[in-house]
Amino acid sequence: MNQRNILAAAFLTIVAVFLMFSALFMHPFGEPTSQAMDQYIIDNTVGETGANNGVTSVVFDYRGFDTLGEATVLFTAVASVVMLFRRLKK
Amino acid sequence: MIEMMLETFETGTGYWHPLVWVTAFVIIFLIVYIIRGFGEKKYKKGTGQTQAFLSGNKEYDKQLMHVQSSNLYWGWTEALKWIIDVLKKMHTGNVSDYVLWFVVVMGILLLFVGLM
Amino acid sequence: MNIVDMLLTHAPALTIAIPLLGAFLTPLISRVSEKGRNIFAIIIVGITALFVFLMASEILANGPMTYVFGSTAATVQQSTVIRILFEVDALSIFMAIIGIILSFVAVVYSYAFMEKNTGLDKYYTLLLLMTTGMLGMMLTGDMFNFFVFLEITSIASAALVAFWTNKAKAVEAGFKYIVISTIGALFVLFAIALLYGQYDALNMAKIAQSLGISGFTFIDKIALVLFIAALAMKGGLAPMHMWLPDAYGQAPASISLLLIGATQASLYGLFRIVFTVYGEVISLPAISIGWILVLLGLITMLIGVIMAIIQTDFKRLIGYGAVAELGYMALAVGTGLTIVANADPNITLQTAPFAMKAITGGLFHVINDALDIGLLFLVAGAVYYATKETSLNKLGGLARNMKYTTIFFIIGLLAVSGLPPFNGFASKLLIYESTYQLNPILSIVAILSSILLLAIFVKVLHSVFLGPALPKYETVREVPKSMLLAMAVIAGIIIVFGLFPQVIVTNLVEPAANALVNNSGYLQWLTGGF
Amino acid sequence: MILLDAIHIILPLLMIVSALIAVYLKDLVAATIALASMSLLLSLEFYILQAPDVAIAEAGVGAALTTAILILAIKATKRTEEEEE
Amino acid sequence: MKGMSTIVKTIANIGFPIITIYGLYVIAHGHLTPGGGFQGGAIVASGLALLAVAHGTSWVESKVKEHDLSMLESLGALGFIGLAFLGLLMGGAFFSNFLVDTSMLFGAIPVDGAANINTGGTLPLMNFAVGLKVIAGLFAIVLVMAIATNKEED
Amino acid sequence: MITIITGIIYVLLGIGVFFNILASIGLLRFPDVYTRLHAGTKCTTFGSIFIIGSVIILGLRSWYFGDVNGSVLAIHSMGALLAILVTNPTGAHAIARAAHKSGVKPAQAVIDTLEKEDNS
Amino acid sequence: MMPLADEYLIVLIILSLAIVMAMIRIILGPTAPDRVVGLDTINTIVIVSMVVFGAIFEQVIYIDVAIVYALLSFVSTLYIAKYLQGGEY
Amino acid sequence: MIANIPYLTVAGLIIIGLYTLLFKKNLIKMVIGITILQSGVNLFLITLGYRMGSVAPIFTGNADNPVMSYPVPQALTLTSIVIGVAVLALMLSLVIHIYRHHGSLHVSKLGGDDQ
Amino acid sequence: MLAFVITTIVCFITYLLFTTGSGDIAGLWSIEELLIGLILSLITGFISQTVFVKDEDVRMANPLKWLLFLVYAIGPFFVSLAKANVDVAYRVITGKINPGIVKIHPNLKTDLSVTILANSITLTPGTLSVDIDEENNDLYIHWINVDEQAIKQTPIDCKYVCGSFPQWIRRIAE
Repeated sequence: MNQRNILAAAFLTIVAVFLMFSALFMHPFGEPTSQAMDQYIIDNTVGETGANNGVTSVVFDYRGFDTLGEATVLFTAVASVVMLFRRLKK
Repeated sequence: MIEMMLETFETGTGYWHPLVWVTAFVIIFLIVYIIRGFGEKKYKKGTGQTQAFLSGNKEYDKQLMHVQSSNLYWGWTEALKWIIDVLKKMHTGNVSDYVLWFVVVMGILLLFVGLM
Repeated sequence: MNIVDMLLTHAPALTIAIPLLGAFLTPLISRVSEKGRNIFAIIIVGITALFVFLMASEILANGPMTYVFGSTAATVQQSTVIRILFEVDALSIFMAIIGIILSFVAVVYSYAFMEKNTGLDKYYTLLLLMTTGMLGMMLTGDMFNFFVFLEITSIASAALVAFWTNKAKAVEAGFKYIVISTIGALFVLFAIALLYGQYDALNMAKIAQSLGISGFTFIDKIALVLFIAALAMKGGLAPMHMWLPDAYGQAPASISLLLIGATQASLYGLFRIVFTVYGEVISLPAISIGWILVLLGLITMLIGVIMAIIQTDFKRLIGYGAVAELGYMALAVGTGLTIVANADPNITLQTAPFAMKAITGGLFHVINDALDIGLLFLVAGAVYYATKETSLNKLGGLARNMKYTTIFFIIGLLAVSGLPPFNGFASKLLIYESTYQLNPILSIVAILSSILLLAIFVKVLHSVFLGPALPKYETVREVPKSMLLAMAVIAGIIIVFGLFPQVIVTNLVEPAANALVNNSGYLQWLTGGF
Repeated sequence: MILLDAIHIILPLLMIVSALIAVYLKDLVAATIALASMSLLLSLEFYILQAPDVAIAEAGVGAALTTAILILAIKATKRTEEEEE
Repeated sequence: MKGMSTIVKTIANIGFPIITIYGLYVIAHGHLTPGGGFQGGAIVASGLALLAVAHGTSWVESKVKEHDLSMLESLGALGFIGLAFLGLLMGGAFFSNFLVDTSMLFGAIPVDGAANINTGGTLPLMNFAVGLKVIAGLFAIVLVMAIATNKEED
Repeated sequence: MITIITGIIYVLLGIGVFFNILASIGLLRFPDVYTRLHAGTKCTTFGSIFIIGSVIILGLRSWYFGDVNGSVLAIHSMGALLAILVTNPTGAHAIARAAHKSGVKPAQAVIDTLEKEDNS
Repeated sequence: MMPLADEYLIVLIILSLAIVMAMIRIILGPTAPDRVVGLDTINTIVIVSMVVFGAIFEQVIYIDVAIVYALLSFVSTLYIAKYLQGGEY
Repeated sequence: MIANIPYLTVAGLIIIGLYTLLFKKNLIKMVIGITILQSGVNLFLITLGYRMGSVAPIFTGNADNPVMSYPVPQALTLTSIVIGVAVLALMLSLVIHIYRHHGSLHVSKLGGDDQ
Repeated sequence: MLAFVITTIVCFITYLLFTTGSGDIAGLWSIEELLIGLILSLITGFISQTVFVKDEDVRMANPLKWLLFLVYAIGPFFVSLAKANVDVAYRVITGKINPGIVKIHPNLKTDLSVTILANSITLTPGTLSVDIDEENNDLYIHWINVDEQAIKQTPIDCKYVCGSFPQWIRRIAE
């Protein structure tokens, strides 16, 4: 147990305590307090997007741009992995 | 546009106008050039004047003459050795130490901000 | 609706969509022609730059633009924000201009710099993706979207840092960078989730409004701390800066240039969160967040310069220089935040002018840092291109054969160490004078580290360009024209900014600083509609 | 409802336990197996929390692909975690 | 040694079309049942990974090349962003669902929860584009890493 | 009718749970990989057949009473069951083979033909 | 909630005991194949639980998840088995 | 209602992930730690969207106006999962390269130049 | 071509099973569903025709064989499965085992039949297929309770290990 590990353990404990505390201060599990955005989507998803699945309508319609970002992340990862295992000599 | 370019740059307590500075520079350069012209007449190519000497001795080999960069500022590094050593020890290059610093900063900030 | 109006309306979306389209097309075009691909990348970045400048002229004239994705109908329904929207104000567009300049220079520079490597189609794809991510981080007005773009930038840049996989250190630097980025991004996501759980909103303006109504709860504090710690780590503030010299030092020079943009985008995120999202409540905690930023900035400057002075690797040294420069921004913006937040209620911005001056200086320094450090990196890349060597101990006497590179290096040196009449001086002068009003020690430290920066780069100048011509490097020739062109572009901008700082300060930086301090402008559309 | 609550308590505990196992085991293949079991339970937890979309994604990614990629990486490197420098 | 035992190969051969059709079902029904482009794509990619592990990488390499997969992935991504651009051109905003509530293909609006596979506007098309992209992308990752395990220092 | 079906479901559930628990106990009690595979594969498969079977009966019941969703429940559960039935033994075979190739000896074995042939 | 929900929930709680035991095998298992057996057992139990939960919530579309899991858990088992038996991929 | 146990689980998973990153010396173990951290964050997002007695936000047409869990966190989690697998693949390929260079996976092999 | 058609049909049937309850055709399907299912099945058939159908397995297209398979699965197979589980239960509780690995020669020709046999063996009393000899389709079986008489000859007789399974399977798959 050297100095570094003691330091790490101490600060990890601090962070842990704060995270646990923040869990206590959250709204009760299963009872979200505010609902403006989500309730709107639940009420309107069939009428506005024609999809039954609310999640899909969020993924591809209401927040479609995030999905483009997600697809881009995957594209980036594939390009990166292929690039890293490329042949180095011509 | 031109007028805007020539406006003075105010900083609150002082100001800064680069064109003035540039003008001053140009004037100084002119003076230096004129002074340089005085010595030009005595300079002759092809004589010993053009060869480099090191304290009167002949120049060494190029490789030997090269001052390596780690030798520069020797006095500075020697004087501040204690702090540089501490900092060097900090930069382990080990990624879990990097994460440790993150956790440390986060812990300190949590203590300061969270308890306020 | 004519075509220009339509393009202007859709400019925020197209700024992201066009480089993305380019990135998706690059593998296909690469099949056809190698040279065509390089030109294609340059054209794509050029078009994006056009859109950015178009947007800039519009925003500086008419105030913030918002763009709603997916619908022309109003997004605010029953006082909630449903869709993703881009909200581009003067600060965003200011950062976007920096990003697009860096990206353009990088892609022009790559044309000759990278030509001898394999895997270039992936290289250009990732470069365009990195540009996309950077611009997305700067333009978005949605928290989660910010996280997504943060991840795009991180993944693309980590892969590009490790581009030369035959160098062990490059791969290590890439690994460190991706680990750090992922942890930072995950904590950002966690903080976003905390805020989401509180207010059921993801839009920055909406969250800011809700925060103003509910006050500063414990969860909000935790989220703020997570944001600050994670984004400061991604923005390279000490003592979490250690990944930065590794990554900057090992990446190809054009990528180092873009990494500056990525780092500053994270820093922009930090400022945006602190000033805009938490703008309503930031003065509530007893210990000001501003002081935290000031302290981080001070440590960053000192550690950066002291570590830089003992480095022997060219690019790693510049990396530490970049760390020090980042400290200035944090210091200046933190000073501004401290003055703003701790002022008496009856002291407004007009009566506390140094806050505005400090923030102006900090933001002006953002663009100056990008240009100066970027130019130095390009010079380091040129030296590497010519000699295949980055160790300062082995280089020497290159000025004889590489005249233009030397001149560019001297310009960068003078600019980065804040000597008149280059641009670094203007912003640093603002920073010195405004921090002096908060506490004289701050400006003394800032001046001291400026001096040390000069010393550091003079050392580099001496050991790389001056001195006797080493026999090893007698056959070295000047680098190709496209690289010189890239350097010349940056050097030209530096000189213009240095000679006429007032132009840039009045037209770009002060609107940005106003947008940063005044979050009511950012929230305006929420109450007033579009 | 009390029984559903019980399951809401049991599953997180099992998840924590398997995460701890994944960290504790020195053999990397074993750690991967424990990670896969954590992913499995996480997927079940998503399912119980009424998120079947996410559960499918976690099943497809966590059960099959994450394990596959980790195993491939272990195959390309080495299996045991060395303690000494 | 190539691949695994005959039993595993046979089961993989039988299972692969089933997994594939199931993945496609998940993609096509993304807007009706749990699932969507990403989940279905991950399922199909896992099926391909199953074939790859059962038959060995070299067998897979003889059928499909990595750069073909890259190309497919680019095509999927282009399809996705192309739909977004179409939304800009026809619906007035980037990513707008321009097909919904038109009487075209996929254009109907479901009445009280009776949505069918032909409703949802652009959502099913986007599901397919993302699905293609995810299939190619995830399988390319697995394939490239599997090849990398075989190759020693070059 | 409904009580009979409920009774059947209780019985099936009982058998299923019994065998699943038995599988886990066997997993803990047996001495080596192969015998554990006996427990882990056969018993869980058998237990799953009964538990999922009860769900299928439930679905068929509601289909019988005119609910279309019942058919979906029954058929999809059947699909899951079939998938388990096909993949479980194959997975067990793969594990057993891998264990043998990686050098795990069957404990308390009276005879090991494969070992002999590998050595010869 | 469906008529037999409570009975099914009790069944699931008992099944979680089985998961605990399989997890003990994952901790103890002297060799990697033992652990894979434990993982396989957990797999099957989780699939069963998913089917049962789908019935409990009366959401028939949820069963899809169980099918996905049943088809795909096999893949990870095969990858581990192939690693253990050695040879190239 | 049940003492916020799921939130505590999230905190636990995040702490376990950080612990792994801080104390474990093996690169692949660190990657596993990051995966655990990621799982914790994903679980947190999902728990935020859960409502007692709700069903998934999918309209099946056989129940009138049921309570539904929130769709937005689920969409966010999907994105987060994809990002997770992308990052995982990139990290592991970098780890393979590090192993090829050093023949070891110990974290101290990533030494900086400053020593 | 035949392979393509068979694969497509199998996929289509699977798809139809998954989409029951979607519409009105035959009370279960809707027309759009059928169309999309057909297109997807064609795609799948095109992709997987080379792996799904081996030439020697084409005879499995006969529905009679499937009926036989069903009979086999419900009849002897299920009984053996039940016996197997009681057997394992007995061994779990008492802990009495007497294991060993033996070799059998079931004399089956195609891959499919060996696969069915091996999986049946794995699920039935006290046996677990460990390895396969790919040349002459011999199976190596881990037997939890080795019969002393059986191991006198190698390869041992199938009837000790798997009863009448090989005959059934030969009838089904060959």
